[in-house]
Amino acid sequence: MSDLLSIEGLGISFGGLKAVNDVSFRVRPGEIVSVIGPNGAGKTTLFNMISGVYLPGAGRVMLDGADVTGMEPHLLARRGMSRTFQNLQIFQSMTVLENVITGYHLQEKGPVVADILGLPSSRRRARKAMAGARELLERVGLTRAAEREAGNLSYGSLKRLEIARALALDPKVLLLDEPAAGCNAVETEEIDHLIAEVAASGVAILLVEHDMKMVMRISNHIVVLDHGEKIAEGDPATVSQNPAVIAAYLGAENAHG
Amino acid sequence: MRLTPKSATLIVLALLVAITPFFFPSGYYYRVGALLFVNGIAVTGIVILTGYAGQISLGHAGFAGIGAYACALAPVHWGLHPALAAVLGAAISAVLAYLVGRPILRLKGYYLGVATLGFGILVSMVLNNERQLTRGPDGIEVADLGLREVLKGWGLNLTNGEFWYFFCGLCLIIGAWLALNLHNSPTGRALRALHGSEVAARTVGVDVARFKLQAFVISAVYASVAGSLLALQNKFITPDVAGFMHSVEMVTMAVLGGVGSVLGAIFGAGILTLLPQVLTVFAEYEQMVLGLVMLLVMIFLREGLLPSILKKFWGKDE
Amino acid sequence: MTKTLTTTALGLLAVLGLTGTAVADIKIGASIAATGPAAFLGDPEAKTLEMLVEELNAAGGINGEKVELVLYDDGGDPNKARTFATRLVEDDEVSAIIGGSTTGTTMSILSVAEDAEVPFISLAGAIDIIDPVKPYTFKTPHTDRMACQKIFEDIQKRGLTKVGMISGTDGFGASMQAQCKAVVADYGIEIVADETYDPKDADMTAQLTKIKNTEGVQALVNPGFGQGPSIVTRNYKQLALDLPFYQSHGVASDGFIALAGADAAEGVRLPGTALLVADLLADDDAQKPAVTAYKAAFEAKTGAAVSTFGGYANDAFLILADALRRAGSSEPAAIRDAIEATAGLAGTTGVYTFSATDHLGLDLTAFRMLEIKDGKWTLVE
Amino acid sequence: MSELLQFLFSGITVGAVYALVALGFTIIYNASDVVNFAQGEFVMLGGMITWFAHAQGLPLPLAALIAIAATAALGVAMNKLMIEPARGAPVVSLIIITIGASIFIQGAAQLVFDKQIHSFPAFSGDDPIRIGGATILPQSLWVIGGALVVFLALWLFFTRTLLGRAVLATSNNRLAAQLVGINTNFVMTLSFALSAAIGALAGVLATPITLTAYSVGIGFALKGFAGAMLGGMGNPKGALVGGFLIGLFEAMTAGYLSSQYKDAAAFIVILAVLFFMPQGLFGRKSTDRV
Repeated sequence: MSDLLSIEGLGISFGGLKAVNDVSFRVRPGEIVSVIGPNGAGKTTLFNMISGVYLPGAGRVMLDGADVTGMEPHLLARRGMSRTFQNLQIFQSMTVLENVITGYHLQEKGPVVADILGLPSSRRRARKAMAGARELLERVGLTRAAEREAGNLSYGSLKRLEIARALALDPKVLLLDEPAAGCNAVETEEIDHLIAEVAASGVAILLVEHDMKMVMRISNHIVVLDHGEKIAEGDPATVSQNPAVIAAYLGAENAHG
Repeated sequence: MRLTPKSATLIVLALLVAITPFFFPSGYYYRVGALLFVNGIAVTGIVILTGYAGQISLGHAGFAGIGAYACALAPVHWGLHPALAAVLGAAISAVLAYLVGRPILRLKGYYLGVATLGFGILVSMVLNNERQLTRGPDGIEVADLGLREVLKGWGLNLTNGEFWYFFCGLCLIIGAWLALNLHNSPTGRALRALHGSEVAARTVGVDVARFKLQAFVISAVYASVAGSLLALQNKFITPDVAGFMHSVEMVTMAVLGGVGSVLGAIFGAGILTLLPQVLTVFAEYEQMVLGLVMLLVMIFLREGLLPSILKKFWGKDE
Repeated sequence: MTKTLTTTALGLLAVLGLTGTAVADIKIGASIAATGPAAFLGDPEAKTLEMLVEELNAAGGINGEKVELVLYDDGGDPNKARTFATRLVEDDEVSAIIGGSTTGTTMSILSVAEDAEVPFISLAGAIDIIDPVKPYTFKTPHTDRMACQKIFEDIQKRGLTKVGMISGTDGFGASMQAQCKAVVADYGIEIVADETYDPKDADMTAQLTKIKNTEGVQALVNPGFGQGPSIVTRNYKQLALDLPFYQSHGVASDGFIALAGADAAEGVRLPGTALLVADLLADDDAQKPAVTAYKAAFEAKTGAAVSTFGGYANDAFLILADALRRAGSSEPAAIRDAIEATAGLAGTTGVYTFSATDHLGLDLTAFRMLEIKDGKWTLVE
Repeated sequence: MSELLQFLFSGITVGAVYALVALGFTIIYNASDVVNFAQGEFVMLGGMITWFAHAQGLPLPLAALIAIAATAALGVAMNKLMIEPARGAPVVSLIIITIGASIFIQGAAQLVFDKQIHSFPAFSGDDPIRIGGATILPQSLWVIGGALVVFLALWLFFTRTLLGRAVLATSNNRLAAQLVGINTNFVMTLSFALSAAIGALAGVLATPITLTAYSVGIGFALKGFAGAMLGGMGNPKGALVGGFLIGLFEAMTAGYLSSQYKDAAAFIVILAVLFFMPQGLFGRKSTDRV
């Protein structure tokens, strides 16, 4: 089976309202799949279900052939799923470097007693994680900010920091929720390259993004949501011609055509 | 070489313990110093729970009560050496914290507050009501630690006040050292991460429930040790040690000084230990002034006294 | 960082130092629960001591030396009490200590005073304070065991054998509850119901209903202090319990009658001191002068009614002043010896005669069984 | 049977006091997300000021009115001087601020008044009313009635008046409320005044039963807090039910199990409820917004 991530009939309701209904699609290694749709279409809710933040009301999430539906996020992380957030979830009072080191949590964690006593084994684990984190900061261009408190960074830098932290897990599947939102053109392009590079290394990438140019440029496959339902699916060219998609976007808002 | 916060903290504490006695006009200051150090140990535990992991406890005095009464009861009932009794108290506190923490740490904010509050009240109620065991609200004598006599045998002749000052000082330095080790360790980062964003911590693989529990257990051990030291030093203990006001006092000390850092919290413990002694000059205004100090610091120096002072002297960075 | 901390520490030390440097001829220390849950004990105690020192100095002091009172408010917290006791001994270098409004604070002060060999007169009830006798520790209130004995004596006289008890869970109530259970058998009496309440409770009808429905219960005893006993008394009337009802010396003040209501308190008996019935004392009563003098002075000074607790402080001070006069020195050891030699000293609580084996100096006769009639204290013959 | 009835009476009398305190907690929490641990001091002030004014010769109703008004004014001052400047502070800091306020008010009360225990006459006499072999004091009916009336008034206020809905809107989303033109500062001021007044009213109604002293506040605050949390913080219905439940648990435990552990029973029930319903009985469910 070559699908890394497979979503089968996923759905959830909040207070009787169907936020997401019967959505299915799959992501293969090295593939970039984008989920698009107007505001309130249920994209972030879908992400939250896949990443275990919400418990799905219906359907299954298959990760690398195993049913991981409703599994706790930290267990999904162990199985190679990693994500970023639409409204940043940065560890504000930690340094930039520490934020990324935390991404190595699964590799660096060890017996708490060793940590408290400051045993060499604990320091060795931490040192290894730090080395990896510095490399990642280099890769996203945040080396100079390494020792700064993360809360003081600009929005665009924080977006990149979140990606670096997500990459620290060395994921098989990476979920990116609007990675380019609030970034200028140069930053968007950098993120573009980064995503492509990561995908090229064999990671399956699921992307939610409002910047249509970016989506069209880097996606292999696009899933379109409207009012929680999947209304279209296909490669960028097909989807952009789809009348239902155009109608959904025109109906909801013109800005992102 | 640039001083890391860890070595800076330890140096400050070591100097404080070693140098200030030269300025003590009388033996009473050793007593106040020893109290300060005991409170410092308790608040270091609060730093781990609240400062690192961002969890609230309004019932930690319950663990102090367990540590204190272990020292009172175990030597009498099982003939345990008081030092071993303190260890036993810490172990019981840890086990209890584990059992209690598992269900209640799922709660957030004020709900966690009321749950921990309930736990603390239950402990203090048992200490008050089980007269046959604890001798009830009037309190119970605690055996002598006996270490002072051992030191005397080695030619180190300390008064009771001096002994407890230096002993508690040493314990505090060790406690601070452990907490600082934790801060920059993988576990410490996981705790601070779940404090910053629980959902993000989970997605990077942090088993949030487990780490919260670890922080709760560790901080319970700190509180228990502080309770033991208090009981051994006073040679007498009452259930007040487990009371709600003592829980509040612990949290207040830590937050007032700056719960984000070990030194800040110990600074807060110092202020609130010294304040009642200084405030005796205010006589009947004492309580009002105490309330006012708490209010003003929390409103105007939100991060706590020490971080605010440091910021003023060193500018924005560190 | 180091600099800031040391400066702060030194600054605080300076402030601490300032408070302890006043000079006086004779220094007397006190650690009292002037605030906190035991404030209604400590408040009159503190006021009494302040008043007496003022009076004494106005009258020329002791053997021509002025007396200075160093008074700390320990809030009823034993840990604070220990710190203040240390401060009194080490820093203020007092000649003697009065205080410990509660048994918990007393036990804390006790060990400091004994270690430092400074005479200490406690104002708390528990028998453990002076039994076994410790060389430097004395106390003025009756023990709670004596209160139980006095009550059971009276119940026995009435020919009753089965009592229900409802006690506060505070130190006072719990300790007296235990003492009562220890001595009850000596009087051929059985405790058939044993209930408790939290001192902050607002309603005790549930406990009293249980006692009411206990088979054979013939009398009710309520060890406790503070607001609890007043509420118990009101609930007793609400439930129309109609049993002989005994309160303890913990509520021996006019305030109790006012709070419980004269109606509800009618017929309540308790072991009290001469202080509450100053007007009813025979003219030849040994305590009469001490009682009337204290009552007049306290009520003139504070405008509040006297309470037994203020009386304990009064007696402690009288004993200490008397000992200082006889000792002719402010050396702690000399004062201790003089206190132990106190004989026939009439206070508000009783006539004190200490000895090497008795550091309470009172016997059961010092207690008087009082009964509330028409909102007033009367003596039971 | 009459025994059970007596326990019930005892439970709802005490429970009504807790419910009134819990309602006070709820109002402030709704407007500001602050759990005000000084809520108990409002109860104390209601009792103490009424006693004081009454002892100065004022008629009881006037004394009570003065007490409620003065306490409400204090509530407003608290909001302006402490809560507003501290907006956005973390939960622990807010807890300490309100506990600091509570200590300050106690300290002031013991200076202005005294440290003795006080009371004033019950409104409708002290003759117990007999029902089915059990008795209840007329003042208990005042307290129970007070709790129900306050709850009803709050319910009408929150559901039927524009102002009440503005308060609810502010609690749901402060920013959005501001955007639609609600004066959120006024809402906060109003909430503190209202909450303090309800606290004082509790003190006025309960003092003839519970007695009062400068230090009684913290006890009321803890029980009221527990009641509010049991019911689900922020929900007036929860506060009412939670308060009454805690009173009933205490009375039933004292009556049927052990009076020593009746407070324990209340807290064990709270722990159990929170275990299964982390938001209390009627609390709003919150989901992580990410």
